[in-house]
Amino acid sequence: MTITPAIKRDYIANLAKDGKRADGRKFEDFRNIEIETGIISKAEGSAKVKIGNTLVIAGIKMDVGEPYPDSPDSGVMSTAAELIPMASPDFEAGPPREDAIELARVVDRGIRESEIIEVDKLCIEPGEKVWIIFIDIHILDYDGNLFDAASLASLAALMTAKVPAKRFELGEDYPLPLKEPPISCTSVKFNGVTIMDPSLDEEEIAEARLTVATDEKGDLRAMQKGLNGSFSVDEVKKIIKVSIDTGKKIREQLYKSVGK
Amino acid sequence: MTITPAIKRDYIANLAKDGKRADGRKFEDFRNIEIETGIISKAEGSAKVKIGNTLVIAGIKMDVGEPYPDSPDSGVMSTAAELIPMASPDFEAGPPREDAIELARVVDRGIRESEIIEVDKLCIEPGEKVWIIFIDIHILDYDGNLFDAASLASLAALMTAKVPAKRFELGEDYPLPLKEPPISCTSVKFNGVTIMDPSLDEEEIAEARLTVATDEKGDLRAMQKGLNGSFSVDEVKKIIKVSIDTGKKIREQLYKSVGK
Amino acid sequence: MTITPAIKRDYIANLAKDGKRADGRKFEDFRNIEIETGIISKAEGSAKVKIGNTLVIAGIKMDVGEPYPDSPDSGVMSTAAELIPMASPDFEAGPPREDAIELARVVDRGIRESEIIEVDKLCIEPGEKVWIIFIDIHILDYDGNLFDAASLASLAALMTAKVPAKRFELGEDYPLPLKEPPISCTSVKFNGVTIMDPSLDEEEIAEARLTVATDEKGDLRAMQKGLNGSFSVDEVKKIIKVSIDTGKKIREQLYKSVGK
Amino acid sequence: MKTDIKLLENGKRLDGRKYDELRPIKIEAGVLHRAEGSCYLEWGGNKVLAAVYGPREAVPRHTQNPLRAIVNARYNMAAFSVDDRKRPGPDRRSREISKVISEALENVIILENFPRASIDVNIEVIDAEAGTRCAGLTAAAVALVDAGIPMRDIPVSCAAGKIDGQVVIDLGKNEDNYGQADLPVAISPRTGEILLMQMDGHLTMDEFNQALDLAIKGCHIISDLQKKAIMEKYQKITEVK
Amino acid sequence: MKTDIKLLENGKRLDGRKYDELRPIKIEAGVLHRAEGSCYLEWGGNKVLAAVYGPREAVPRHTQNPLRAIVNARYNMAAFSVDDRKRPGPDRRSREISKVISEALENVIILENFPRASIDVNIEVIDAEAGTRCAGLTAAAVALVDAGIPMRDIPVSCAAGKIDGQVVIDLGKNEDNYGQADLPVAISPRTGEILLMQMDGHLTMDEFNQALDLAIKGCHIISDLQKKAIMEKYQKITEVK
Amino acid sequence: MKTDIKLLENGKRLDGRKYDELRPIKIEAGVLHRAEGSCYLEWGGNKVLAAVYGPREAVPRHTQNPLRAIVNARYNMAAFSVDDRKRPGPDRRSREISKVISEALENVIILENFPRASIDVNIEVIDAEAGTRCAGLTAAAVALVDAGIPMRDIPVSCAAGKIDGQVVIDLGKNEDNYGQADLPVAISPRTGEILLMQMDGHLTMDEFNQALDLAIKGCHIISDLQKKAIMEKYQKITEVK
Repeated sequence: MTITPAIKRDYIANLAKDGKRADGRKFEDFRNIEIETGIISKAEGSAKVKIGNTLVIAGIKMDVGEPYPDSPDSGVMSTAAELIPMASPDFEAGPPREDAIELARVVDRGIRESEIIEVDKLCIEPGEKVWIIFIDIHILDYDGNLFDAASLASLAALMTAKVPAKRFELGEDYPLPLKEPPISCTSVKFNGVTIMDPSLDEEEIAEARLTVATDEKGDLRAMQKGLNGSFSVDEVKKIIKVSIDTGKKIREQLYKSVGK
Repeated sequence: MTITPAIKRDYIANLAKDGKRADGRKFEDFRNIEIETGIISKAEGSAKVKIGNTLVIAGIKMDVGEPYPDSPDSGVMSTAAELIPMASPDFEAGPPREDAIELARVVDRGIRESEIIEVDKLCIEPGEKVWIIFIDIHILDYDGNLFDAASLASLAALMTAKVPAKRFELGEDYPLPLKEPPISCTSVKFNGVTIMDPSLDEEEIAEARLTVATDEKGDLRAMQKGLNGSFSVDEVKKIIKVSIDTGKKIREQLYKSVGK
Repeated sequence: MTITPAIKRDYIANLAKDGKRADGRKFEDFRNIEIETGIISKAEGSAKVKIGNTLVIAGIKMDVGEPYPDSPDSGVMSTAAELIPMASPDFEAGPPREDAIELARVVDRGIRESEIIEVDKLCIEPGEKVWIIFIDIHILDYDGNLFDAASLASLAALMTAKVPAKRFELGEDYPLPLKEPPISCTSVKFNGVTIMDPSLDEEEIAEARLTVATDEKGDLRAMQKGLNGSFSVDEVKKIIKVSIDTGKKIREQLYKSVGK
Repeated sequence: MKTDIKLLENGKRLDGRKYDELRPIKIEAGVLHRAEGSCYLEWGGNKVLAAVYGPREAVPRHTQNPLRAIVNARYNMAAFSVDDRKRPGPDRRSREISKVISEALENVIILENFPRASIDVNIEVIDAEAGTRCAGLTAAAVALVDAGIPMRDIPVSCAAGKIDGQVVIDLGKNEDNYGQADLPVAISPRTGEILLMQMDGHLTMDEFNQALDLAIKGCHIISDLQKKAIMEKYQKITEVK
Repeated sequence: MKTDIKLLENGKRLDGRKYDELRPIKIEAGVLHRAEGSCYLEWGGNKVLAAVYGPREAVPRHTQNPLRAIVNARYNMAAFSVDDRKRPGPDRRSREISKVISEALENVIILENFPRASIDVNIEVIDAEAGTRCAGLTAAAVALVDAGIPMRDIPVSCAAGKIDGQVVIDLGKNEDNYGQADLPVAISPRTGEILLMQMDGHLTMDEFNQALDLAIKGCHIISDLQKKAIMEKYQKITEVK
Repeated sequence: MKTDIKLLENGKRLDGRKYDELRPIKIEAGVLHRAEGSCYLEWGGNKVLAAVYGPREAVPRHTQNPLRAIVNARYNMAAFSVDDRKRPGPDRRSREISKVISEALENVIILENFPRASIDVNIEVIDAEAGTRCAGLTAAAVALVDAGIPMRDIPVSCAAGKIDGQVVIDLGKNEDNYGQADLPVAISPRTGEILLMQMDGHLTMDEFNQALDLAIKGCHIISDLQKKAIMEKYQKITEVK
């Protein structure tokens, strides 16, 4: 149970009163984002995403396996996230804890429920053989806002992934069939202000968190509120609006970096 | 390691010297028993059993699966018991501990070894497909004598269970084929007296425990001695006799509550 | 984290200065070795090995199972070692710790990589059915040098094991097909001296450990250096030489005890 | 989510409900003997028990917060509560739900009163049919009141969603499986502040606004049922006295 | 239990024993170097080792009892001790057996002498053929004496059962698999008090009385073997001196 | 190890290397923000990150050594770093490698300076292609220097092996799979002392002597690359100032 030093809390809160953030950003600004793909030769797809100092790698592996009985014609996906001790002095080795589970589930639902992967095109033999997609997210350096970094890295890895048909003697490799991806933007609230893309210092004093995934048309595709603070309805709507706008910019950068 | 307050021990022991129990029962009396069946719509069979304030729910789920190689024509059963933290301030979440394991194994053996379930009638395709029966016992409120409550709830759930043949496209649902069930009665010993159906307070000062399951004819079908105290041969025989008599009354109530 | 009493360290180190060991052995001497085979009736092969007071039992069980996809014509082997609390006041029950894992892996590699078991002769039906060999090592009494005791017990158990073809209705039982086994010899270093076959007292003050497995021709078949001390190149070469010589003697005893 | 099934016919839902109609809800406080507070709740086909222990010393000790209490909600589905038997023990889904419910409850409990303590909230789903997290949180809130835990407000939860292009309240089982969006929400009814919010599926901004309105409307209706259940428990106690 | 197999022929059992005849038993005390007390026991086809450590400080600390010692018996079957290899590590069966053996041993050990301590009793079954819990408890008792643990009595265990309608002592493997009842018992031989008792199968009251008599009779025979083994160990030590 | 594949042709290896030629190696120090010291290393097709935290109080407390620090190296392969996805979490192989790397690092770190502390070294293999333990240890050593941990020397690791009857340095992937022997070694370059050594396969004494010479020669070459990487990091810092 870490207790954030009162002095840090006061410093950041005082800055916020004047509309400022410790690293000079405006409330609705993201930090600099870097996206690099194709970095793991063994993976079917991979991406490294930096948001400020936060560094995340996502790797896609594919295998041939059985479909679920209730969807015999669909490929299967599974998402795992590890908060490995490399990334932070506070992360411990061992089975994933609540934070890592929430992270993996939010990224997983963001991909699954928005149906980015066209799982119906990943059937090899109905009821018998389908493609299994493993999305593994490695947090390597933790400086806040893992939700957006992990989501973005997963998307970039998926968008550059090749189905390894050749390795399984199923014809030529081909790009993973994908639809247009929603972009996830996370805001936090403290002392009455809401800011986008929190740094670690800002996360540590955050009272409430809201992650909003929106698509190209500005529609909502997923949301997750976190922490024990609350939001008013107006705050939620304001955050959604900023998330739609920011999502557009990030989508452009994502498309550029994957060569679309 | 809980240490029972000496004052409670003395109070109960002194009462016992005068042939009395804290709740007014005689030594060989059970508390009031309530049996309610068909309480879980998702389960193939279910029952809620109250013995005094002890509350247990048992649910039966069935599935189609493979038989064991050494009994290719028989259905398979498995029993699990969870001492969930809801039931007592002393129960912890996590994998089952020795107490829960002993409880589940005693209930399981009571059903398995007395061959209540006619497993040979649960074969669908010899060596390939048989019915799998899961008995799950949830302890919801713990005020002593879990062995009898869990056993009785399991029996009532089994006796009202339907084989879900329709869901698996194997014809119409039909009642689970059962033989006559043995009834489990538990006694404990402290300060030289033996009492039936211990309350939690009595369990906490108990030195030895004996669970006896008997059938309609008054034959023995299962026994389990527990705790680090001892019984004389005469004490064992006396407990068996009372268990046969009490078992008859409980069997009547059980039959009535399941509509037989 | 056990701290060896300084007095024991000094005593053993002082003896070593004079070229002596606490039990009268020379630096390159093994303790007395006893090998007994066929001790477990339920096992396909078994052996009890004593090195001084260290006592190890190895048992071989075989089953029919699927081969690995990348070697469809080969039997499969797996090695497990348990440092059970029976053997030492310092061993705890529970999942294997680093020491047990290293022990099992070194024994496993010693058998696997030197290809003692002719796995290509253990295929029943290519790609479908092969023999699975389980080597289970039980440490019963721990007085130092588990690596060599475990390795020797495994070899003796393998060399007397029968493939249980009859139990699986696959014809008559026959001896497990084996090649010539390398013999493992372990040395440790402390205060500048290196000694063979350390007792527990010697292990507790050891700075570095080297296990060397050699074959009949005096070739190297496996090595494992352990502990946080270091060896010079010359020390390594000297240990190898002694291990080759000692290995020959142990091999003779092993062959005699398994009736070859 | 697939839409093979027609979920709306003449403006009526499969179970005959209108778009803004809740499933039947029944709440009873103080149903267990050992727990310090408890609640039994039926909501459509859902049956949920909640039990509260604490405040008591948090264990293991490294989880203690020297300035306030922590809330450990533990959401668990009984093995027999679903069509295909669930393996006993926590899975990733239940651990996520436990986390978001714990966070929502922490918002209203006066945590500062109990440094180093834990307040343990056990939620058992014994029969499940869509919306168990809303049911669980709603039951937990009543159990907390029953346990006498000091709170700023009694939180309450309800979901809205989208089926066949229509925004509706409180999805039933088929609506959850074959609908287009689900939006579970929990609020503090006194302030209207949002304590829990998750969303899956696809909603336009307009649809989201409608859905959020509906969910909050549902919360207020259920809030009255919570208070009624608590009153009934107190009345019983008073009568007994 | 199925009875496909004829277990009795002309009053003789499959292995030629009479109804009240034990399988051959061999007991040796003090067989291990590291353990503070140990015992090796063969009983028919069973081979069992028991080793005792303690009294020593109980860990983890929350298991300590400030008024007396606790007994941790750990019954374990080696992977290779049975026909089909057993996965290493404790399963539900071995944990239940560990519990009932611990409880039986606690009855006779003078626990009050060692507050906060644990006495750890490790039982390894290296070859198994029906009746391992009786063999394990009997070996553990000898190991406790060998370790010098103060006890009121040396507990001892034996089973009786029913095969082909006949009550017999000490079931062998086929008798256990295809018989009609099994009744393992442990007693304190000095007082005749029952320390462990379990029963599976089907016995009339008359049969139970016979079976209990037989099992107790067996206990007394084995008790003599235990004492002989302990004497032999002491004699060896005296001779060495 | 099987030799279905021709690994040597006209004295050249599959990837064109000579018998004593290393794969390309690239080392960068100080690549991570949070860690106290870090290193990124590419070695042939291997990509490895190492990060150091500490010295800090060792947890759990029973692992503390009152006289010196302990080193916890944790070698981990990412699920996507190998052809067939690896299940996340430690397996027996990674735990053994973690152990031998921890022991090698303990040799050179001035442990006596930090009683009761742990120095945690996290090694993540994100792309794997034979020789990851050598790559991991070599990267860890640079990360330790970057973290300012006082050391007697900078350890370094390299393997040699045998393919098609020829002793060669630094086995590549096919050479590792189809070769005849592998000998990973780590040394303290200042003294030449051997800190880590493992061997699998088949080597005559002569071949072993050659292989050990080659591996040590490789260590010295890589040691220079380590020092260069550290210098570059310091220069950058100096330039920034």
